[in-house]
Amino acid sequence: MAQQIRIALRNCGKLDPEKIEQYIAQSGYLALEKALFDNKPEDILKLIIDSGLRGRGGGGFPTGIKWQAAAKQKSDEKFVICNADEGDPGAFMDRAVLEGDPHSVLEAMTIAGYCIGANKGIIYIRAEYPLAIERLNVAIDQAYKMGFLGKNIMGTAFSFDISIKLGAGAFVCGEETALIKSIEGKRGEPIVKPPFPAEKGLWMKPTIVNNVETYASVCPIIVNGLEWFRGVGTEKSPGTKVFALAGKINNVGLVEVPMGSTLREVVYEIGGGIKDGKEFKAVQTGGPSGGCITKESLDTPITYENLIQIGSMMGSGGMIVLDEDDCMVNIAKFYLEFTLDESCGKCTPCRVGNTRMFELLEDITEGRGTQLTITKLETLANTIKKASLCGLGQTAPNPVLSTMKYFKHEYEEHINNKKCRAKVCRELLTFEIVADKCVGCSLCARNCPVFCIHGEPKTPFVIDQKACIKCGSCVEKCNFDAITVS
Amino acid sequence: MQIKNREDLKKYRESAIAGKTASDKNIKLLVGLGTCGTAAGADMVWAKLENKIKSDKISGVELVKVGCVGYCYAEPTVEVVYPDGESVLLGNIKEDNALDVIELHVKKKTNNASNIIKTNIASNIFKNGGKK
Amino acid sequence: MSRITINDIQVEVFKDATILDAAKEVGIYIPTLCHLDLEQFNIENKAGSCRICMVDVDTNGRKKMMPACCTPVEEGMVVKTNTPEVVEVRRTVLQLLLSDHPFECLTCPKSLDCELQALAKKFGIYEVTCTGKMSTYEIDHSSKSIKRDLSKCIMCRRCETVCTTMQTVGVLSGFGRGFKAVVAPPEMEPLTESVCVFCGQCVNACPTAALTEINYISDVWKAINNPNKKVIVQTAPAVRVGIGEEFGLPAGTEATGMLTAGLRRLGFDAVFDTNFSADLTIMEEAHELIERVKKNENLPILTSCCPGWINFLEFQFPELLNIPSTCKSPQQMFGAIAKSYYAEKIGVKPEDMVVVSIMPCLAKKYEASREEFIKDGITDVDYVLTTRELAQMLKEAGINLDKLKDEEYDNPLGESSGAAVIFGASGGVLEAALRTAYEWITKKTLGNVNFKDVRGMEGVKEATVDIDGLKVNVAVTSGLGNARKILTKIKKGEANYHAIEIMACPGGCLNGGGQPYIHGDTSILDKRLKAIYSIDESKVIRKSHENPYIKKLYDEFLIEPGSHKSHDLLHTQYFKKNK
Amino acid sequence: MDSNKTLEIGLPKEQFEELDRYIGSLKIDKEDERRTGYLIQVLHKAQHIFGYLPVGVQKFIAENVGVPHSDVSGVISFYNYFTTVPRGKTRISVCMGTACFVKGAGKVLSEFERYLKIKNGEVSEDGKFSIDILRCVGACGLAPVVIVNDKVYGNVTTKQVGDIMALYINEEATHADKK
Repeated sequence: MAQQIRIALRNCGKLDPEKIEQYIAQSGYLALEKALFDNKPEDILKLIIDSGLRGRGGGGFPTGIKWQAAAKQKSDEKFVICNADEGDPGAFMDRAVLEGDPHSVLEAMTIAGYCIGANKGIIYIRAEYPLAIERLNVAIDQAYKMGFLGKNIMGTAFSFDISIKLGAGAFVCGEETALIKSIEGKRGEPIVKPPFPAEKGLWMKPTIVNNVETYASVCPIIVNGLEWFRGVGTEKSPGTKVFALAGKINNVGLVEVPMGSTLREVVYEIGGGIKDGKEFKAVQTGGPSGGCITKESLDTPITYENLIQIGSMMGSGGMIVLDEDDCMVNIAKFYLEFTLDESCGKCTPCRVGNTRMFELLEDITEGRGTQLTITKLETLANTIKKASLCGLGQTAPNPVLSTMKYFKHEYEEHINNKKCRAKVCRELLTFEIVADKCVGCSLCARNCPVFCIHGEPKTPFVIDQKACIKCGSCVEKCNFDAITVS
Repeated sequence: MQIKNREDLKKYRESAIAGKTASDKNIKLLVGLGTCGTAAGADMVWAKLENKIKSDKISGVELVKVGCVGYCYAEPTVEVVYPDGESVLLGNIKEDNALDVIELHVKKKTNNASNIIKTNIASNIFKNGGKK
Repeated sequence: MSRITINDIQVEVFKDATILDAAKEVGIYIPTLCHLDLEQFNIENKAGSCRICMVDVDTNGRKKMMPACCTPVEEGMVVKTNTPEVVEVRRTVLQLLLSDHPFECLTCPKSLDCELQALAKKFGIYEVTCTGKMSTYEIDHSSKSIKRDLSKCIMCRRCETVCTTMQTVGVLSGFGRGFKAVVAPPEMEPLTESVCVFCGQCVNACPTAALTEINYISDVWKAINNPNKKVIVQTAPAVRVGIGEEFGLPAGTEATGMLTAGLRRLGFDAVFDTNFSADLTIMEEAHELIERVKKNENLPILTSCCPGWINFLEFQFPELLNIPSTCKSPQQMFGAIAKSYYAEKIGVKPEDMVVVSIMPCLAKKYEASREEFIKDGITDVDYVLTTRELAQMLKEAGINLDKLKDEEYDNPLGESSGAAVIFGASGGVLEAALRTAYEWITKKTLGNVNFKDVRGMEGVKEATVDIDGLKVNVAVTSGLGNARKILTKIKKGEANYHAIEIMACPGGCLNGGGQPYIHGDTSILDKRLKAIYSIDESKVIRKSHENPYIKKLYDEFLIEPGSHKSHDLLHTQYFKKNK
Repeated sequence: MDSNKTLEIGLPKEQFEELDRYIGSLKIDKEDERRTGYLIQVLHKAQHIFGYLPVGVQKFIAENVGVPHSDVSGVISFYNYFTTVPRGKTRISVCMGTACFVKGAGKVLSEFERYLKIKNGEVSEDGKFSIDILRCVGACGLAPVVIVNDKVYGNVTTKQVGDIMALYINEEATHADKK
């Protein structure tokens, strides 16, 4: 039976997040102690590089390398930013860490500051997370009072401050350059890299941006050593990853498993399988930037590289489990609509290209699709991936490409047969009354908003297909299961 | 207290661990009071447990507010940790069955109650339990 | 220096150069659209947002498509600008832009001057394969100066950069997001509700017709063809060095004579020169300067010829309203004199006279409509056309400006000195004022009339002029961003100047919002600048107070600078405008 | 403080004073290029005080933080959290995160829309109710999730929409009675 190993979530649900003494009793601030008293910044930096810790927020960039780039810069001021703008719909691991173990993030940020020579830390957090903000504030207060933050931390020469900045509802601010713009009080529009934030970041000063889960994984590495950390996970993706299991799965929730676990272990052994005995269809990972993983890939070990190879990505770790009732074209459309809503509108491919792609998907789900629609989708997707300015745009076509790759037959059914097998795409459905089952109660007719159901009482009713707007009210109202949808 | 040097930290840590050891002698009820838990009614559960412990003057029991444990489907959750280190995680504890926690898991140590969640978390992160 | 390879050609460029710079170095064309480099003014819009300049880049084995306009070179970089992949991406990007752009080329004011249209032509796009919903917005023609048609906006953000970074006016900003994102004044309100000063630099920067001037051509045609009206025209100094470009003449062609001839062909009853009233302005302003310096009060005196800058002052620095010269601008002085002195002379009622201005400027359109310049229902100036609109009119009338023989301005409002023509360049007004002030104060003839320290394109120029032992500190600034810096200094009492010339447009009127489009090629401005100073050099009379018709005007009508009548006709006041 | 401005837009003076005090407490140096860093938190505060961010409030903020009005307006229009029109007294927010979406949040939204006869993003004519959508509140275990004011409702079905609404309609009615 697969087991969870909890590194980032090690204290979540185990201690009172508002009591610093409980954190300290559980090896809290031991890593900071070790760093400040026993190590030079470069030692810690080397340890983080050698540990192979990679960014848990999406791309999987090696954390130590990022820190090193900032450490190398000569500057009177540097910044350590924690990205807590968990915008990926269906992911909530960062919230769990901040609500359950805020000190682990503060401690790691302070260590990061020590490593790169920064004295200022900023946590950029979604305004939608009031409880996390409250607990962070409590934790920051405690850390200042006890001397884990502020001037001359624990009597050493190192000083570090942390403050909180609230986001205001923009998914694109998860992109580091957009996040920096947002902290600067501007519109969160990404800027072209290079220069990278490690050279010119917040207020044009060297800056590192890591997400909550990454920071939450730092202290155990320092306490337990890199051998221990590398003992978990795979060679190229050491450690664990937290996944947020959601959708049509029995045990919805957060799980933290070693990298390299298979999807099957996560979904079936830990997640308890599909809800209501339905058939597994796919898992969507990486949110609007990712793609779907099918039955065939259930035994692929989950690593950054493997997921990219099968057309998805790790992302922040949202895993949405889909079953036979989900239409993959519709899912692709859902994600693209999300991207449309959240696109900053700065660059052409994302602003206009995604709109056009969405319209093409609408054509398919509403019965206007042709083979040309598919060709156009492919051309657009290609350009958007290559030419968009930031990660949001570059990955926006992924849900479409990935579903087109693995569920081509569903697209073709929509286009050629004008059918949606999951019965989701309304315009493609036909509502019919089964004469044998209909008792002629007229309830459906009375509830039909367009009055397209006709019949004599106590005889079977009939739906006028031409007038039907496929709203489904009749199905919901019928007490005799007499209306079929196909 | 303000920690001014390593010695201070050492002392503080020792006292924190001592405090923990002392409280570990109690039966601890860890109530998941994250956003999900609260939305599912964990605050009511907390209140109910607190009242019961007070009114019945149950000693050796300690309520602890914790963050999200991750078993969202079974929110609200209460984890019962016994002095011997053993624990059970209880799911779907609502206002109406909150007192079962006291009856079935504090006063007694029932291992087959319907709301026990089978957890699968390796107990100690310091062990090498990972895959290669 | 970094060495890189572009399309197999080795090139060595400075470390901070972009791929685009490097490509230019070796004559490789990479299309751009959002990129705008106003090198002279240190302003660059390199948002990298349009994605038309994408190129294949291989940096030590890492391959990626990058925008050439804003990707710095890196040693050993291998760049390909024309692979089938690159071309495909660019074509698709262009298709996408076109799919959200109205197909009005035939009737669009920017037709043949539109950078998007030019690219479509260059890429041979004869069919839009990509279609879908389009952005439609109400056209904002609330102001007298600038028309905003957001359905033609391609989100290059050039206007935002010039408005916010260069001019620090801060009217235009990104608004909304995603497909609905636009560049607009706060809350998408009309320009007249904003702090827009109508400098028109945004119009110059716009690659399409999202920002254009409010066009008065048909009104002017109507006036010219009205037999009951005496229609006269004045031409601003900078127009004569710009208009030739519209007719294929090389930049920097001095076209005064052709311009005069062309205007006469259009049917104006008299063709006059704003340079005349520029000389008049100097008479009044030099007088004011001397008065203030003598009394040592209300200093520094600020020039007031530029309505864009005056608007800026009224919005942004209301506490400094008392220091600009009270002189009306040459345009308004011209109108005031034309409808009094001249009208009287030729026996036409002011209400039967129509004054048309040809200006390099959009703020002039607004200025002409200011309440202070309307007395008893009579406006100093009735219609203001830009250099571009005039070119349009001439073309419409089939007049090939470049083929016309030079003609002279009419009198009495057509004669001018060299001091007047330099009003068209940043520093000119101050230089002209100094020429006159010097002689008035010292009662001596100025030997060298050239004050070269105040010439040129730099944003802030300073000089100290010794006028018979009186050390006069002057400064010249152009571009409102630079003006803001100087004004802030004045506000804080940190400035020690006697006189400052301020022009809203960087470089002065020759780069005005109504001049022919330069599409980012600032070398054109240098050529216009050269032409202006060469006109000055070629003039026999180079000081305003030596203009015989000006002398006559004072003798016959105004009496003397600063007289009661002067004040009545030639001076004005300023008002605080609410932000 | 410019009291004309408050009168002009008909918002309570006390609210402006509160905002003024808050901005004052930040000790913003208007010549510091980093002053913009305060903008978003000031907007959060202002929206908390006024409930929305009308032009008068925007201009007040622009003046007091020392940034152009266009920046304030541009920022507000960029972030979903900010609104320039008043929302309903009772705000119904339907989570449209993926987990909620696949569990039928769309249908729940339609039901609210049908029930209140307003669309997503709109406010009812009497100003009492408004509907909007949220992108994941991180309570995916309870999907689909609906938040009414600050109360979170989990596992909401279309059938429960009426029940939830009844709670608030009654509440509105009792409030009205008391007045």
